[in-house]
Amino acid sequence: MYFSTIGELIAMDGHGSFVWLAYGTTVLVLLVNLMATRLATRKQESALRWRQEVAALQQQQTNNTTEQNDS
Amino acid sequence: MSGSVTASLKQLWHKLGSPRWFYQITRNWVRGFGVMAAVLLLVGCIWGLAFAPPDYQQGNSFRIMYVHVPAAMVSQSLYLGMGVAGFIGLVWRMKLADVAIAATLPLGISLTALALFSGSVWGRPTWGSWWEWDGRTVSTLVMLFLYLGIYALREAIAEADLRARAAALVSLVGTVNIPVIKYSVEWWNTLHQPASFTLTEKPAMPAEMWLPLLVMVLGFYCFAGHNVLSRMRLEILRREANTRWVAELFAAKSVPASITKES
Amino acid sequence: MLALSCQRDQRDLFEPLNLVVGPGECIELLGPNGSGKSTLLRTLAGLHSQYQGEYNSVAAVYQGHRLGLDELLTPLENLAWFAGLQDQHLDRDRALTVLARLGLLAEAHTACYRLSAGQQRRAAIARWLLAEHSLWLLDEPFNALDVQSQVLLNELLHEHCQAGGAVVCATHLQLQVVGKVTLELEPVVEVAL
Amino acid sequence: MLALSCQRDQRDLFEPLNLVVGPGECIELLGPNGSGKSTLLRTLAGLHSQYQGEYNSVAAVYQGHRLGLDELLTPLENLAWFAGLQDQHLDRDRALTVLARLGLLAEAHTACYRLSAGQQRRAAIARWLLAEHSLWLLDEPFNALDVQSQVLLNELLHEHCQAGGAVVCATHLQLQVVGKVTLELEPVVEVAL
Amino acid sequence: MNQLLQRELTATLRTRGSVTNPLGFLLLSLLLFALVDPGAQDGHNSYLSGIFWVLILLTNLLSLDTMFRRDFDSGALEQMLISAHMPFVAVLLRIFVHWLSSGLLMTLFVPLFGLLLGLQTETFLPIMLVMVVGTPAVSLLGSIGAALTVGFSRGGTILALLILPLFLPVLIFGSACISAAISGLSFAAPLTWLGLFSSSSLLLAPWATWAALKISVEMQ
Amino acid sequence: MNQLLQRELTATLRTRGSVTNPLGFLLLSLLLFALVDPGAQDGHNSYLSGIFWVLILLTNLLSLDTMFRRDFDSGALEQMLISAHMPFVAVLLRIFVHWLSSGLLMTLFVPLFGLLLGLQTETFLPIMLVMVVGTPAVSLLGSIGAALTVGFSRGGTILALLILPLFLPVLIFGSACISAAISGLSFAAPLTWLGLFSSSSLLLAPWATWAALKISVEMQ
Ligand code: HEM
Ligand SMILES: Nc1ncnc2c1ncn2[C@@H]1O[C@H](COP(=O)(O)OP(=O)(O)OP(=O)(O)O)[C@@H](O)[C@H]1O
Ligand SMILES: Nc1ncnc2c1ncn2[C@@H]1O[C@H](COP(=O)(O)OP(=O)(O)OP(=O)(O)O)[C@@H](O)[C@H]1O
Ligand SMILES: [Mg+2]
Ligand SMILES: [Mg+2]
Repeated sequence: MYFSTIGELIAMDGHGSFVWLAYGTTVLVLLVNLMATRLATRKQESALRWRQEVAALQQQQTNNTTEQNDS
Repeated sequence: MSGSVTASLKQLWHKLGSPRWFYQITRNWVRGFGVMAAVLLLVGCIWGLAFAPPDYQQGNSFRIMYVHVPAAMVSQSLYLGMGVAGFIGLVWRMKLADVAIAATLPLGISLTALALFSGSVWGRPTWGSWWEWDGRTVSTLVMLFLYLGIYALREAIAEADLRARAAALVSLVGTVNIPVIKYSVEWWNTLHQPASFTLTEKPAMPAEMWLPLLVMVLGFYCFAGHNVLSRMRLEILRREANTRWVAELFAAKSVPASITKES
Repeated sequence: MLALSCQRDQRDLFEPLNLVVGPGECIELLGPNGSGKSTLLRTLAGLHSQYQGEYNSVAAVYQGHRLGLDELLTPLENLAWFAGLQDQHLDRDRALTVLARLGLLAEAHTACYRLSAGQQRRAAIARWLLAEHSLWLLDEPFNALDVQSQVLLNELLHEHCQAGGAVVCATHLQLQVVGKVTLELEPVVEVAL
Repeated sequence: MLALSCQRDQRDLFEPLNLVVGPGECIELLGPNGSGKSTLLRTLAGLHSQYQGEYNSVAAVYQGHRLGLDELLTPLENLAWFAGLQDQHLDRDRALTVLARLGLLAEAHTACYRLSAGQQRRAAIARWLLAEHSLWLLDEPFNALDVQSQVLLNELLHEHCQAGGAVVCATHLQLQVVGKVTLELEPVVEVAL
Repeated sequence: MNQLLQRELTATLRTRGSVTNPLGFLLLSLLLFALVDPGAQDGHNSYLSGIFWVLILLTNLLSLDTMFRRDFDSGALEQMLISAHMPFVAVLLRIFVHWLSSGLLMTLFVPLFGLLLGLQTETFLPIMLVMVVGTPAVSLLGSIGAALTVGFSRGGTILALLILPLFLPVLIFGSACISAAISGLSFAAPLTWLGLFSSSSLLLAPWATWAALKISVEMQ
Repeated sequence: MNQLLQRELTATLRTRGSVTNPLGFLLLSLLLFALVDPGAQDGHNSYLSGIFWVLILLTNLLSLDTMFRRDFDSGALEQMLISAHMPFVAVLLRIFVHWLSSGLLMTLFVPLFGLLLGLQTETFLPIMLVMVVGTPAVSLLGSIGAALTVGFSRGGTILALLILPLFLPVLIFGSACISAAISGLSFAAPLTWLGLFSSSSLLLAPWATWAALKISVEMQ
């Protein structure tokens, strides 16, 4: 490691605030992109699944009623 | 011989146009890119922040380079990618092209903004001001506008087909700006650093300085691959929600027991 | 034209149509306001791409609600422009004959913005006659025409069909053309889910 | 209205008219294209000042060839604007009733540029009904209306006259209004010198 | 009157470009100017701040063109002329909304532009003050020109240019104020003049605009 | 083709403003800039000549807005899309006539403006050369933006701004040429680039414009 202490790593000869600001923003930007995509995908997938479940349910109910009618 | 090659190429092309095929084939790519991005970014960050030697002129502020340069490079590449997608979309009317444009926009915008932001943060200690009017800064800003413009354009047009065509056209035409950003440093000879990586010459920096940069650049590219592909897959799920293959993909494995009992 | 149905905002406008327009046919397109007549005509003209089904597009005259005349130019200049667009030379004498038949000879050299609504319509009609396309796609061409011109337009449509041309004409009046086919657009009944 | 005759480019359009429009009267203004119907109506509405003779101008509804709807706004928003112009408050329920009668209820909240030609015309009609002016100056109001709406418009004109209103309506169709007065504009015959 | 205002606002917001275009134009033209001045890095910022006020006027001027255009084309202007109960108010509201979406909006963005131009932070507030006082005159006087030219799409003339000279007072007093503010001097005198100019155009311009609209509508 | 050209020319000449407006705008905005820069008399000329090229671009840009507007509103654009035998030529002619009435016209007036700005007489010819080579690119690229925006009067967006970035190369090479010309240096290199840029947009822009027009017409 170039720096001898953690303190020095944080201070970076006085340029620390700039460097850490830049890195922090970078991490933030990447994370936001990652999470936004993740969440939206989850949401879409569960919406799709829910649709299928509703469809299956309706199917079953109509089956039930026709069975009842038959009998 | 060549006939069969073109035939199979045509087949591949046809496949490429199919969202379903794309969705299935990219499942593993997304994972691969994700893992690689995580490793590379982690290694690169630690290396760049803690182990690389400081610049003899700029001191430690030069470490911003390891996020600034990859962000700038990837944001340009993404724009170029949108231009290519635009071309494909316009010429072959391929639906996937618009999916790609839509998926590239958010990341492109954020990385351009990041390049601008990290650049200004870097400029404060080195140039002494947050902002300078120089060729590269301005053309990057202009690229941000181009991105935002395409985004706004897509928001403004309600009809899907027209939206796709308009966005493709503007993306394609906008690629004119890429060489401007690329060569701005040479044309203006101003404050900003000239390219440090070129294909023809060896980098001027010592290896301990440019190796972490290389790692970070690769990491950013992998992240972009991961993010754009996942967004494309999401977009495909949205658009193809009513098709059979999506329905099958998300078929209810079983109706929840609670509901079955009631009925 | 196969099972064609046009869309606005991803919404089907009318029940799919099957239609073959042959030479000499005059199709009268009826339907209440908003049933999609204009949209259908625009689609056939290639100006609207949200549709399902298939159709063969051919070079055609299209006359929409908006006339397509440059209002700064005179009728004659407008006609010359249209001819030029199709890479043809405007035969001046023929153009004047056509304008005369439409009662526009006196206005042939008046800028279109100085013409009355009906006069402008007639200038637009001159364009169809000179265009030499066999298919005419007309959207409510009787609007703003006076009684005399309405009779004339019916005659013109008839002549065009006699000469082997075809007409698809959206209208709320009854066409007075012998042998016309009437087509009613049926709005799609939306089924609530 | 005394010996009124309108001019365009210092040229008289029609023989001087003498006309008194009383309550309950419905005047049908006929004349070939270019005879000056629109110009006369614009003059009466106060939008054209090249004329000879005299007339008393009163607050009136004027409906020209162009509809006067802001196409970015919905019919309802347009109506609110017109009410506001006259410093009145739009009674929303009444507006909706009127729109419903015109068959526009479903489109009350759709921006006007997304309406078909006939639907836009009907949105404009709603304005007359809400304006509470007794004189209506209408320039070819039947354009683009479907058959059903044409019948409705005739009814509306009749009702308006029954209620003591007056109508001057330029048209090329025959109004189906009981007690209408027909007025033919006679073009000035130009005498060559 | 409330309904009138609402309509103007709704229509303006729905033409999204009407809000973003002026800002974007201002920013991009500033960029262009910044780019073509390669050498002089020291005088650079004062050069740009000199250009700033002119560009604000020009941007304002450009957005004027659309002020009555859509209403003219759709016939809504005819309706306004026929039925407006209070012409003065009807016109004034239109002008007011134009100002909101141009003059006021640009004023709000002064800090951003100021940072880009490298102006001192203390000058932001004075500049904003000057803009709030000066830009209404631009919208007011400009509306006269917009009203006169709206009918001229055919056979157009250079009437828009006739309005530009009217802006000279705004330009002169405004730039006097701003350069005083930048050098930290008092700018009360030119600001007073600017305010006087704005308020007198507030009283007169709507009438002139109304008359101009009448001419335009008759022209067709 | 002759008939097409004739129509474009006639229509342009009849909207008189289309010829005089850009010139007047250029002149007046130059005056404005000259006015707000009262002090520095030495750097004055280089300041103005720097501004000159930007203003030429801006003026050009402003006149673009009307390029297809009237045809769109009247429905003539629909007719053009349906029946044009050679789309490329039809669009190119329109662009050409726009260039005649903006770029070329301004070029012809360079001596006048040059005298006003106090530029040396020897620089007139080089500047005119640069303008003849560079302004076609503005009309060509601008036509794409004009075509895309013409349908956006409702729900408008910031498309005009999308085009401005495309002008960056023109701006850069052009101002490089002009400043070289003013300092008496050779400007062959940037001029070549400018020429290359113009000619490649000559080949590509009309197609893009055609595609954009199609989108716009479908949008309504
Ligand atoms: C807001 C200000 C800035 C912006 C918009 C900006 C933009 C860019 C862009 C677009 C690149 C990509 C070059 C490429 O792809 O080849 C880049 C690279 C670079 N920037 Fe910046 N920059 C800014 C400030 C700075 C500052 C202040 C410094 C350091 C003093 C700096 C140093 C560098 C370096 C060293 C590179 C790498 C050059 C290369 O390898 O190509 N930048 N910058
Ligand atoms: N630009 C548009 N965007 C969205 N929907 C539209 C648009 N134009 C029309 N529509 C809708 O499409 C439907 C069909 O319109 P179209 O103009 O084709 O009807 P039309 O049969 O020609 O009616 P009309 O007899 O009134 O001319 C209408 O319900 C209308 O509201
Ligand atoms: N802006 C104008 N400038 C000069 N002359 C005009 C103008 N508008 C119309 N005219 C002329 O005035 C005459 C009357 O036009 P007007 O529009 O009043 O006729 P109209 O009876 O309404 O016809 P239509 O039935 O076709 O609507 C026409 O001969 C026309 O050429
Ligand atoms: Mg229709
Ligand atoms: Mg008329």
